[in-house]
Amino acid sequence: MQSFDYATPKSAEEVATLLAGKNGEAQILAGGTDLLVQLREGRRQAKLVIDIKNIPELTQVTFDPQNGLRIGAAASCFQICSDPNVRQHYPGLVDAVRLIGGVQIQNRASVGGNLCNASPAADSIPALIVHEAVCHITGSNETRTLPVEEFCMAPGKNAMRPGEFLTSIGVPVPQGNFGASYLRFIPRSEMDIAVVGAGASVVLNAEGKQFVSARIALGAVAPTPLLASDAGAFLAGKAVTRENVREAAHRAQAIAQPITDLRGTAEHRRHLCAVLVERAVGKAIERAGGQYAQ
Amino acid sequence: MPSKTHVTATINGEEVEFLCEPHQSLLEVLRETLGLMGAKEGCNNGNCGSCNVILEGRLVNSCLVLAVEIQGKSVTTIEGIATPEGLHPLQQKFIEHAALQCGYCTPGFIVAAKALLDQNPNPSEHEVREWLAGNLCRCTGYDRIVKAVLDAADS
Amino acid sequence: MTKTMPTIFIPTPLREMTGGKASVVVSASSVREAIQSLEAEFPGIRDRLCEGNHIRPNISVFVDGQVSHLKMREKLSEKSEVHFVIAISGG
Amino acid sequence: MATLDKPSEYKVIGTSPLRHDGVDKVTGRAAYGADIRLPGMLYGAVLRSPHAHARIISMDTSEAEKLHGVHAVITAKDFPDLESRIVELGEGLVNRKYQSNNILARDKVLYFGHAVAAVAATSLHIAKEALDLIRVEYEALDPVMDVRKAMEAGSPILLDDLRTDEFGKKGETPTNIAGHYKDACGDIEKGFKEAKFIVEREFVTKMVHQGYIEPQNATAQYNPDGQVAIWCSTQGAFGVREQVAEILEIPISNIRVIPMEIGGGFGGKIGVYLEPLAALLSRKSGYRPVKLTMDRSEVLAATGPTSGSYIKVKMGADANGKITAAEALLIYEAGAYPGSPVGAGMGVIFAPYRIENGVIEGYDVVVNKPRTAAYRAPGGTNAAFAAETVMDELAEKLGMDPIEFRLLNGAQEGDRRVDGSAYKRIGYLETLEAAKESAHYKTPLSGPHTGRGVASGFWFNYGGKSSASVSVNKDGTVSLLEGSVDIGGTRTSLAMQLAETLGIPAEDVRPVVADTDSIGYTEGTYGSRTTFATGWAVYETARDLIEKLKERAAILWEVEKDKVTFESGVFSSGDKTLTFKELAEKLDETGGPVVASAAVQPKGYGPGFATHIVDVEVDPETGKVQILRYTAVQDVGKAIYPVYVESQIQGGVAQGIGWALNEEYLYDEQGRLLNTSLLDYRMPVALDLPMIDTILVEVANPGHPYGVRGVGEVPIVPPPAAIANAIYRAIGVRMTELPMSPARVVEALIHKP
Repeated sequence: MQSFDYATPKSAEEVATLLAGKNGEAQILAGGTDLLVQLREGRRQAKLVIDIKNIPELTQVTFDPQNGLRIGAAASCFQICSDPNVRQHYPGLVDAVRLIGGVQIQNRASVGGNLCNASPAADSIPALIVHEAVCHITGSNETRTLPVEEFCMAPGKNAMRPGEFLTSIGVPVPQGNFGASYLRFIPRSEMDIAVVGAGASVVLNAEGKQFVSARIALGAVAPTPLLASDAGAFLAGKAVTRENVREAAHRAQAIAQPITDLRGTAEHRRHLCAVLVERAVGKAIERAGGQYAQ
Repeated sequence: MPSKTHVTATINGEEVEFLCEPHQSLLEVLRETLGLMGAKEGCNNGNCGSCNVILEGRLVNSCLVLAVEIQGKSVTTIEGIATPEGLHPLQQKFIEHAALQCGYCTPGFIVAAKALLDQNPNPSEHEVREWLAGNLCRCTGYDRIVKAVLDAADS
Repeated sequence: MTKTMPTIFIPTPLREMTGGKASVVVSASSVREAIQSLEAEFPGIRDRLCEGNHIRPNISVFVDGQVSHLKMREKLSEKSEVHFVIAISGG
Repeated sequence: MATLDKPSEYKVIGTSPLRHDGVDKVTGRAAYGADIRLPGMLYGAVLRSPHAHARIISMDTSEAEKLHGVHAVITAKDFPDLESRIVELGEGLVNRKYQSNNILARDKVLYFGHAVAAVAATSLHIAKEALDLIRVEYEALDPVMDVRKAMEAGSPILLDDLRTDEFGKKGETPTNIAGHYKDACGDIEKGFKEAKFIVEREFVTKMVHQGYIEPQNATAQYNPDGQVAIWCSTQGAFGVREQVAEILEIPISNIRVIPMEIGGGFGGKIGVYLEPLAALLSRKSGYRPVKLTMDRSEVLAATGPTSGSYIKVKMGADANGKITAAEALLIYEAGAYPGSPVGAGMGVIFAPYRIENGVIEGYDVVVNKPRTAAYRAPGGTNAAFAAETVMDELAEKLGMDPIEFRLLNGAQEGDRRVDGSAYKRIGYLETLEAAKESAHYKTPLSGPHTGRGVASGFWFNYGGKSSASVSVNKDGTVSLLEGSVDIGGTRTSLAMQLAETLGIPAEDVRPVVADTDSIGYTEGTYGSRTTFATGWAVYETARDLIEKLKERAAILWEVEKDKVTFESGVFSSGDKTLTFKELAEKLDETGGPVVASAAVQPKGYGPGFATHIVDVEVDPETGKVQILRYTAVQDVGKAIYPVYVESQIQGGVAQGIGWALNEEYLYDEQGRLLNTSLLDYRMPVALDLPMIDTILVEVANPGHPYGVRGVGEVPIVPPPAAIANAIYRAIGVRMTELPMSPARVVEALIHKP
């Protein structure tokens, strides 16, 4: 691996100062499960590696019923999944975060890192999108907030400008008869990158028979994870039927632009889009206390 | 060239000091600097589990941890699993169940299994398989490894 | 001295030289003699089996179903069966 | 051949003592190749080709040599320029020139990852930095990635001097076809005329890797007197010695190879890659020791793998279910240099059956992929996938149970193979009977999209050269030196044969794997030969030792030696008796230490057969196949160390499942390997597999004193076919391409007739 300096700042301000001083040649280290591999393979360069795990506000997972969930950028998948509030309110996120790597990776990898790495196949991103999560970004002079679906720009490239870094991810408190889920398809049972990922969240009416609203997101079928707005919008106001969900799945499939690569073929990916969206929405409906009309 | 960093950590219950460069992985320092050869390199990118160690009570791939990150922390390697009285039950059961052939992945599996039993003393077969999915074995088909872990949990 | 009469199986690619015969009974008490007999009957066949005075390195000789380590020097008996096969390695 | 096969009388054989190296291996103390550290040691790294096919125009290493910390840089110019010659180098036959060029490319690079230069430096980081400073100018050539295209006239040629070999006859024009082979028996046309049902299908399989978890490594210490010591991870230390000697043109007596513990091989650690580089780097860097280790991407790109293939099979059966004709064409990828296991594939393809009219034709074809190495029953899995699928389809057309169909046509003692040779005592039918009677086969399978498949497999097994020596310790234990590297418990399976013969407990044997200067020549741990052949050496050693100890007892009792008998570990003469242990204590009174040794090259190795049963569930929407239940039945001859016999079978099955479902080399159009990590080269993980049940059938091999047959290889032969047949029963499509990945299953379902 290339040589670099290593810093362990104690505050977000310190991180901002270090980043500003390195003019794009610094990398933020949280779990390191992507960064260290990429540095080793020469896919990323660093003169300075900034370890943010010693900064409490960047490693905490907090929840309050008003403002919702705040996930520190460096909080590990394990930490997130063990949080009782996350388990209670954010089922789609739990589905996704549990899928990121094996136990060894879970204990290190952060959802913040998964997001910043901006892989089209990142498991947490479609789940965050359907949970309407936002990114809290800090630069040397200002902070800003961006919806997760606007954060990824291209494979490996996110919307942050030089000098900026992700501090936390905010997720609102779900309202009403809410259910969410994330599913992915991999050839093995574990230790794979998603061939296709699909997240879904639904809010059902009091009887659980009609969609109030829905969000559907896809992974690994385009240069960035996608929010399938049309598919979600289609369901709003519709009855909870298998036909409607299938139609939504086909609308989601229609926006996919999959490619053939070492992890899957374009044809298989397109096919899986519809299959996984239907299954993910079905699971979300079940979690929202609804069921398909017979 | 960056200067070497001084790191103090607890490894297998003993306080250890070493110098390393920031880019060195914990695996590299365990093996090359500290002479703890039990953790093995199988892939060097977190896909095989052969280099597993327990860091602050949590199972990690030591190839994906920088050595400088363990400052002030505690690490358990395969060399720290047995007690002065003898083998850990997992080690004993791995031998009894013939849960190894070439033995190269074995330290990683035993460390991983210990981390599992530390937090779930009575796992199901599915839980064992799921937990061990980050460890690759090419010799055994996992059958005997899973049985050894289940048996160790029972004893 | 009576000669023994072992059976030599002709490798398929060499049957063009034996008029399609798949096996031939020859008078020989060793593999070397068997090949000499074959050569006398089917000129040119020796070259396909041998390189100089040795069996070609990529050809294994089997006598009565067992690999021959002595190759040319292997003794043959009346009921011996000789096969020449392309050498195979295992994992 | 006499056999001592009286199972009830065995005291050690068939039991399960704890393996002798168990504690070392569960505590992290066992020393593998990469664990070696020598004073003043340098670290090496290898520069590899980014092209699949290119001419090397020039190389400039001067900048790398100037880098601080670099002690040596080598290229093919530092190697002797060897002439073509076929030699036996402990991994079957190879052309020494090709092997040299594979280790370090001379004029051309022939695959992505082909080594072109190597560096030794004071740290691995510096060595890798130096690689970036080596400038290589390439002229890129069109890569040839498919065997059928490689055979076409006008295809780019990989090796200018290659000519097709047809049983001793060389072709006259440059070609990519290294060998053309053919076996035939009976009258194939007549056979097909007699058939009521004929099935003909084409099959394609992809290159797969052995997947051992320990990457290749080698450490060499050259001395100014020309002596070189090499510590490495190898299946055969003597083979390494021969290969290094041949490639570097140094006498074998100058080389000592110390085999370290080995982290898996499966055939992939017979041929050398790093050892000659380490030796040369050590010599060139002022005789400092040099350690080279591969990373995983190097392992996948440049070592192993086994052949992808194209196979066509046509079989016919009459109305009664008797096979009347069988025809096969096998085309195997050799990789960059000749030497695919197509010959073995030809031998495996119809091996389980009585074929009266058969034709088997094979081609060994070079392509721009890594030079293939042996992989567990090399060539066998591809062949069985094709033939056993066709067998299943024939059984279906006949309306017969697939096991009954096989029982009707299964080969037994005296039956001739297509190549004309006759089987001795074999246990194929016994595996079918045991499969038919198994709890698995008798339990009905239900549920949507589930199916059960059956397939059989064969492997030749092997004997080869082995040595062993023993010395008796005063406390009655015996130290055993042997030359077979222990990959999966053979220290103990050998110690058990020694203990059985000497009538002592297995725990009283101290087995040690010795280096090339400490034990007689021993071939590598391959060909399922170690427990068989080295076991035989151990047995002979024990017999020799018993004779020597009888002499000692005779001296002690002051009787003639022929008055001393030995049985079950007890020496006796008249009413005097001494146990082995008691006699050992008295050796000093009778002339001092006693040692014995033996060297063997047994010929009576017996082939192994297996029949596997698998239940699968297919998700028809995603194409994913889940293995629900697996039972492997195998004729093992005699299971010396049954738990490890079972483990060999389970491991072979797991590799076969990986091959069946997900493992494959993925190349881009330029011939660059895409999946160079264990994330994307998808070997099975624990969660992918169920428990793998085994049924050991013991039909003693008449060619071994304890009835041993090889067991390690045949279990990888049936799985892809068994799984393909199960998938067919589950969803009604015949899968003819490996791996049967989810994408291929979905595609097959979409095109389902």
